[in-house]
Amino acid sequence: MPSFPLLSIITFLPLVGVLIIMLFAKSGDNQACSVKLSKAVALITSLVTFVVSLGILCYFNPSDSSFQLMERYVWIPSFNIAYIKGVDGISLWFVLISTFLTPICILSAIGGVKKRVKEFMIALLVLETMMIGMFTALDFVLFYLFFEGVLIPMFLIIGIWGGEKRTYAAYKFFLYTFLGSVLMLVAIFAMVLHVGTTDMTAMMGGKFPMQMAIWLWLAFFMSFAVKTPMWPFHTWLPYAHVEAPTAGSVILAGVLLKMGGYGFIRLSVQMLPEASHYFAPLVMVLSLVAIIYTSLVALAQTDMKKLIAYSSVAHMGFVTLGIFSLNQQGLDGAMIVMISHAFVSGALFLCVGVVYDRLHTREISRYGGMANNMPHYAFMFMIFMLGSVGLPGTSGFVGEFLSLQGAYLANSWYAFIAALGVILGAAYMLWLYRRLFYGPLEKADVKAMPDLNLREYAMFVPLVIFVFWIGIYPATFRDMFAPTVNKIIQDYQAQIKDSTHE
Amino acid sequence: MLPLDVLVVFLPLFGAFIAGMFGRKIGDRASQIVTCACLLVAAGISIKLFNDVALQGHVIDRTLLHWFDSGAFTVNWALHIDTLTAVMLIVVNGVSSMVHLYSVGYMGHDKSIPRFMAYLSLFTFFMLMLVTSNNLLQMFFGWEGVGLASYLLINFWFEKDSANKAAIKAFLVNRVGDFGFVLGIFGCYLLFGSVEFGGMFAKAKEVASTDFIFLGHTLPALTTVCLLLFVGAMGKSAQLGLHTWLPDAMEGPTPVSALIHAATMVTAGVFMVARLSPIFEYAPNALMVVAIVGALTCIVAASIGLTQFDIKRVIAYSTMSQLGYMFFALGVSAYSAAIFHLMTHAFFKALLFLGAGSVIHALSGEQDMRKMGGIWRIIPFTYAYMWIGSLALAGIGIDGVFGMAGFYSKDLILESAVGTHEWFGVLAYWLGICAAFMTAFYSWRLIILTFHGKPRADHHTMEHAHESPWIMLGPLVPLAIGAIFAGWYAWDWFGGEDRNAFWGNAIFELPSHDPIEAAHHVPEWEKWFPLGVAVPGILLAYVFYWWKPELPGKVASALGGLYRLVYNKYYFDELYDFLFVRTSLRLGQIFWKTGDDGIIDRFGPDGFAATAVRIAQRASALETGYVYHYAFAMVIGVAAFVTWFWIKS
Amino acid sequence: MTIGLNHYLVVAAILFTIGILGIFINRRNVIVILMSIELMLLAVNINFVAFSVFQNNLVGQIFTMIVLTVAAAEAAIGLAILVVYFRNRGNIAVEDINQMKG
Amino acid sequence: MIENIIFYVFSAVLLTSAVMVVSARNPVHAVLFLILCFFNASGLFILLGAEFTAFILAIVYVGAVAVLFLFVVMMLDINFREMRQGFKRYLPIGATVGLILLAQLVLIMSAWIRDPQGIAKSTVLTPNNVENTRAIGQVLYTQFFFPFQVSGLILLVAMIGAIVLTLRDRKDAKRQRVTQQMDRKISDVIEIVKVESGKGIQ
Amino acid sequence: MNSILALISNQMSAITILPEIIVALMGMILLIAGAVCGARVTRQVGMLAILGMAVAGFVMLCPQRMHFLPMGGQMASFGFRYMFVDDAFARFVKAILLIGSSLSIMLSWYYVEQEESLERPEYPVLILFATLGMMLMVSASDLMSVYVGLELQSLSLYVLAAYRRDDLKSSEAGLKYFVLGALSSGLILYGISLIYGYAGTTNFIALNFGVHHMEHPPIGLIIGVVFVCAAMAFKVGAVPFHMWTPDVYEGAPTPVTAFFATTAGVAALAMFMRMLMEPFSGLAEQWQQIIIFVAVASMLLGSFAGLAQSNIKRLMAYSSIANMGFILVGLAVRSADGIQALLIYLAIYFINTLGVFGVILCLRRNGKMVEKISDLSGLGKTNPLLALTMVLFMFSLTGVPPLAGFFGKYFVFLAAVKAHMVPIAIIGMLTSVVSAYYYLRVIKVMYFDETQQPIDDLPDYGVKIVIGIAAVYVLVFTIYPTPVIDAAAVAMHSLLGG
Repeated sequence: MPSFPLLSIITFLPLVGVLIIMLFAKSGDNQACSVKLSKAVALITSLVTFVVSLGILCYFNPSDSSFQLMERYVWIPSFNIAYIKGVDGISLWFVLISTFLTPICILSAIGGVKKRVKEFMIALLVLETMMIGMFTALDFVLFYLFFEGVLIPMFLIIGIWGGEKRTYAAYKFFLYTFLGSVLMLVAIFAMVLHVGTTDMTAMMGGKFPMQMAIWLWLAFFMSFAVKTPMWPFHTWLPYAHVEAPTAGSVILAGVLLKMGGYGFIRLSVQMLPEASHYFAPLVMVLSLVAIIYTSLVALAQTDMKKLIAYSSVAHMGFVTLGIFSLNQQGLDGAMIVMISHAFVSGALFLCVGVVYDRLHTREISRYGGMANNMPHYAFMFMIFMLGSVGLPGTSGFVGEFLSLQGAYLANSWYAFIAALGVILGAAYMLWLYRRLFYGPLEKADVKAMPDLNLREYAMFVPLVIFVFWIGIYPATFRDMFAPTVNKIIQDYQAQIKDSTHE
Repeated sequence: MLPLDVLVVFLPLFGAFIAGMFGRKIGDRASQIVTCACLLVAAGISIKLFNDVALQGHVIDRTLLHWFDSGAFTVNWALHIDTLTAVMLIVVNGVSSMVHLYSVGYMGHDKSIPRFMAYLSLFTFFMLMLVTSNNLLQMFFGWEGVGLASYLLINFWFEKDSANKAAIKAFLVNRVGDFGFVLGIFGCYLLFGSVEFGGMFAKAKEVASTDFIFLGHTLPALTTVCLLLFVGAMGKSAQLGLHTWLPDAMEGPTPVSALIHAATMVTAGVFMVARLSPIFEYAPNALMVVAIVGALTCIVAASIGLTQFDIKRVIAYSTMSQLGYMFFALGVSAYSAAIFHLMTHAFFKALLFLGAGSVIHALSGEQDMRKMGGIWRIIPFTYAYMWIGSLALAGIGIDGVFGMAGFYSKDLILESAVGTHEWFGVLAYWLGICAAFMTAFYSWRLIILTFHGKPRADHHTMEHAHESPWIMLGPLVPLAIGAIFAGWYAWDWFGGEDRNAFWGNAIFELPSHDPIEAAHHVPEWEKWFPLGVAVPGILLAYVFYWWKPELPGKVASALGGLYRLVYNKYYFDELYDFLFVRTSLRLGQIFWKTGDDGIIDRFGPDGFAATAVRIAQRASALETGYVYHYAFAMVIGVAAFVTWFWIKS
Repeated sequence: MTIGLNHYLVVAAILFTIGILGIFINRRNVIVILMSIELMLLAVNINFVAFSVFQNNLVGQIFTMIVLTVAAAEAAIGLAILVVYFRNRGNIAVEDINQMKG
Repeated sequence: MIENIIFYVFSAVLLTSAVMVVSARNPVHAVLFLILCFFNASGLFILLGAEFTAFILAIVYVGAVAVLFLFVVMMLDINFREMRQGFKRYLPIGATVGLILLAQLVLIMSAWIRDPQGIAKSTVLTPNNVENTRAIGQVLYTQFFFPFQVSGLILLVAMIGAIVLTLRDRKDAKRQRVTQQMDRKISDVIEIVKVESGKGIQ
Repeated sequence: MNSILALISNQMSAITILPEIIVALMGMILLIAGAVCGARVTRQVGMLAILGMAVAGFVMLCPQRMHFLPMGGQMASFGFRYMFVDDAFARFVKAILLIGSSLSIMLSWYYVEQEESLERPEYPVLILFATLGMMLMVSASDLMSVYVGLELQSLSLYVLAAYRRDDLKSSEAGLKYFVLGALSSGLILYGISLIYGYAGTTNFIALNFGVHHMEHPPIGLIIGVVFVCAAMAFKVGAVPFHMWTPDVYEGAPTPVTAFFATTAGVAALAMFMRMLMEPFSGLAEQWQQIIIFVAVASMLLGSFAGLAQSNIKRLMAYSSIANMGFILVGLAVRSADGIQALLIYLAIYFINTLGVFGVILCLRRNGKMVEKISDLSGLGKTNPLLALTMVLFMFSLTGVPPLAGFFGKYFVFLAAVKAHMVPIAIIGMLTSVVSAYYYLRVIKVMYFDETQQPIDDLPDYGVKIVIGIAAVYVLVFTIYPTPVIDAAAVAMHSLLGG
């Protein structure tokens, strides 16, 4: 245990950057200078945050399945609300993903965002704080605070720096997720009142009577199903992704969607095991529908961001499939899919951003034959595409395999149908790749596009490394969360056994 | 120094990495040298390993790296080399190194040589991972990896639309197979608690008669699992139903066809079933299915081969047909025979493909046999190679004296099949005999159309027709030698008395099954029969294409619908296109426009939003601005409350 | 039958209702509305005084006086606003007072 | 018995004139009916024995408020419009609601019974043998000092309000400003200009 | 004479009401001062008014005064024969009122100076008297004090609404507010008369005692309470008595609207609470039904009707209706938690709203106020800091954490769920999603839409100070909410007689 509040430091470090930018990057007299300064400050802040966040790995004891690096301060004593932070094997990775992806997003934004750069950097850094805060919060109010707080910067990011239909997208994103989470808030009330504290660790382990748990579960489901997103609550995602600027899409796909999965694990499975057991078939069916349905829809897309967005829905289908298999393999798989998806789909959005910055269109048919003039880019894209397709050896495979296996152990139908989605997944990604990169290079403006520059390399290389790392030696990641997952499953099974005995 | 078994697997990867990553820096020539050198060394090591493992009996097991685990599920990156693997190593590395060399010449004028070499080496690496795996998952890694490499190589000339299509098709059809494979792996884990071969095989007998629930039905577990895995094999080995990608894959450069789509990758399915023989043996029904599918593939592919005009496609269908042989051999538990044929086939089919490549090279890329002819004098070496390959393919030889490579293996398969006395074995035998006849026919059809008669190519092409350089012809020599002598040389190991010692524990047959033994005891006429149909086949080809060239057209028109059916490959492509491709696309459109936009959004978020706005306007219209309305509202409110309490009291 | 408290209350209730009706049925001018309000207050005063007397309790009468005072003040303010409005609008027809709505 | 008759007469006139207030076409008539209302209510108060309140009502209301109304009605010069169609359209529903309310109130009021247990403890009982005015005087400045004072403030606010809203110092009105007159200097008013002949004042 | 002396010697009364006396005296002094010095000194008069309120607030909370009160102010201390009460609840609400009024005056300076007809020193004086009325309402312990306090406040507000007398909209607003306000005071008076008649008293303590001892509360008493509730619902602007709100908000001069939105509702609500929780706690079952209906209807109507607005002041009116709905939920649960939550909500809401009106007051183009929502367009670019604060206020009103507004909703709905009123909590949550739409629209207009002509520079510091205070409060509340929450707890206990 470190003697200093590591998690809080990580959480609020980005805000320091925000302060610096606000104080020193005065707009007005010297526009270019302030833009440059804010870019630099944002990048440095996020990098420092990332480096500091690696400290978690140093202090984290992987064999311990409980929460670690706990911090607890008085916040609102009269309502038993405290400032509690801590990480376990599960949240640990989400924190690291957040801190890892933010510098990459800032790198992408440095080239991609042209207007109101200063504000963009501020929004991104605030977003980072919210994300980290959410994953480390162990008090319900604190959790909800950050969970919802994410909406503010994200709404602005989509709305201010987005594309043509940005308003619609931003509204849809905000209102939809807001709707989901207010219902969750009601459930939180009920739980807090039942237990008498907002300490999340006190809620775990099936403390709620079945009748109540079912309603609570449904409320949580509304929130996380929207956030994840699950079919049929997914329609905000394509718009949000398409309209958001590249960095926004990356964060959205990389981290924000994971909030849903994280929520499912932390709140649904850990706190309401019996209800999760009861509703698992529902989630499984919806996940399957999501996998097949959105894969087919992805096939029909003509906008590349939309295609990748739909693919995200399908991949998140594997996450929910894994989680609600409610066994070790499924949950492990879901975790790895989430980690992998953060890198892969983040990277794919970055890839889209690369050409969008050059040609300012996302129409797939406007491109073609780029393998000729942008071989490096094609190579990068290929790797991420393979990751997305789930080729063994890339990150996508391990997670998908495990969650499919988990699903299979739950019911072979689940795995059977979900595996069909894997075929479709390959179909739409390969077809996308073909339309973008293969065929003759005919369009003059496409021909004129330069290959990746150094900044873009700097974004992609770390992601490539992770794609293979997870694919070839996932143990690095899995060993950290395995004890926690194990404990969750054991607790779950104990609960189910208890309740069936009664 | 790394151990040999590690080297043999990772040298190609190293070559691929160097050529792929630094190809532009180090140049074409260096890329060629690096990859070829790596492969040649690997091929050398393969021979050494073959000696150690297969002949000396030192099975190698090496765990490289922990891969992943989850609960009881554990897999490692590992190398497992036994006789089966050693044979495959020889085949893969041998053919691959020759193809590498050949490519130096064949692809000499291409603009992205390093990429090509890198892909070839990468493919080899994946193939080696596949064959050296000690568990299903690593095998799956290699399995999909070779699929990827195949995709990349088919698509090598990515500006060609047809190549793009063929590549995607190959990948997707393989994915369909892999779908079965993955489900099979899950089933294995459920059944055996492990996906490592050692663990699985140990429990195979135990679980032979258990049932489990799959897709809501209670099914015999082992059979189900085996069939699922076999679906994977079908995809990779282009068995009937999942074969449509293979002919299209000929869009790739010819060395690719030789290496991937003839010698190595497509035989992965055969290898897999052989590798899993200890569990297939306990699932006789699964074996039966394997045999039937194999036999059908065999005859169907051969029949299509009769009618095609693209030189590479003919050979491709021939490959498919030969794979059918291998599978029905597996189906009757003649694993040894299947692998034997796999090996000999690798030699002569690679030879045929590379020879065809040489022809294409000579004719400036022409592939249509109707535009060839009359060039045997110009490219005599190629002509000779093609003869050798065809003889081997047709299985020409005299029992007990000498035969081409195919003679030994094919006869062994046919005899094993008929020797089982199972009905499907006999069926396979007869179908195989028919296919053998067709094989002979289309092989010589190919030779005659390509090399003989009047030149049908245009003047310009003929002027430039030339024999291939030595860098292309040279690598064919070992293949030709293999095509001639491999069967004769290896007979003892695969079909003769040494076979049990040779195989060790690499393959497993139930004591009650010994089809190879049975093969030795089939009636004499059944042994001669294959040759007896091959020779008439050859003769018929001469009749049709040498002496009476007008005959094929007449026969075709006489057969009418049947001909068109065969010529159009039994309309598999059209059927699949209709059933799956278009349906998916249409469903995608429907789900998108009708589902997402029309239903979910319309009645979901957008509908709510619109309703909210409508309510808002209504609510806002209540605010009329007239003070008496406001007062009235208040009074109504009061009156309502008063009434409420008045009624309640 | 002697006149009891109930009688006064009923009278007050009727008067009150007339006042209320006067507010929202009236369509002509605002002054009548102000007068209707005075009627309502008068009804209230009758209530207070009646209760006060019948209960021997002075609070009601005091309240009445305060109501009277306040009602006078209210009338003054109301008429002042009315005058201001009239200056801006030119008439005080109730139906014309709808510059703002929605 | 006479009391009864007086009550009914006062009540009847009161209610009738109240109806007239609401329905009179001419606002001047309405004000006059209002005054009649006040008088009758005053009569009812006297009947009840609350003389002081009755007088206050007459003096304050009739003397001040009603006259103020009359004044404003005259001042604003309101044109008498015909009733609009809306009136008839809304009358039924308005009357219905009013009648429902009325019916309930009347039913409730006519059944007034004191709940013996609900008798308040700290009420200001009317002292015996003391006339109404004196009784009020005794408590108004002691017991009810607070509302009395606040009523004063209310009147103050009403005064401020009325002045703020209606008092205008008109810009165009000419007023005598004594200080300005006193401070006036010749130089402010008269300028002596030398005019060359033939050019005029420029 | 005797009796007056007796009263003056009654220190208790004087001490309990000392803050109000200060405000009243300040009002009168400033009235005279203003009349003497003329229109130019409006700002100075305003400053003095703020000073006066600050002194009053200081006096109200200062320990020396408390020292004279029984139990050091821990308990309720009465004055004027139980007509006036000074307790922690009253002090909490009065603190809000004094701050709100002071900030409203600050907001008005520049506006008043720009509009010729407004620059009169009576403006701050009227605000002072209105504040005084509100303070009296809050401290009322007798229906008579309730009435006089209410009228003092209402009359001042009528005048303030019509204060811009050359403007048709303003005078129309005043007229509408007056007519309906008078109707509502008629209703409340009728209700009071019934209560007086059926319970025999107007004093809260006596009423409380009496009502609790009735076996079956007479229907007349209940109807009386109904009338009172209706009138109070009018004062707080709750459905179906809300109709005046949008028109008056739109028509009244903007600083007056700000004053309306922040203090008038607070005072009325506090009085409402005291009435319901103290004298009529025995009728809780009855009034709870009314409050539930009113709260739900307000939440629904306020959230939906706001969607159709294009005038930002009207929008804020509907916002206030919706917020009143949320607040009344706290009352509807009639539990200690509900009251505390309600007070917390109030303490957050009023500053939040003040901030919004501060921003609205900055919207001036070519010297003229603009108040269409579309007039905000491009504010994010032309005036980033102002837009940023508006974003904070809007998200806070939406109830998005980590801004203060979230906590208001959190505690109120927590109390609702605790009282097993889950459906109401869910309705509230859903309506807050609906209302989020119009708050977001403001943000959208400022940031997503293209820039129109930029707004004028605002040379005034008063508005800026208010916006600054509000923004900091909205942000910092989350980090250190304890003072407000604890104060609300104390106030709640004192109200519930704890």
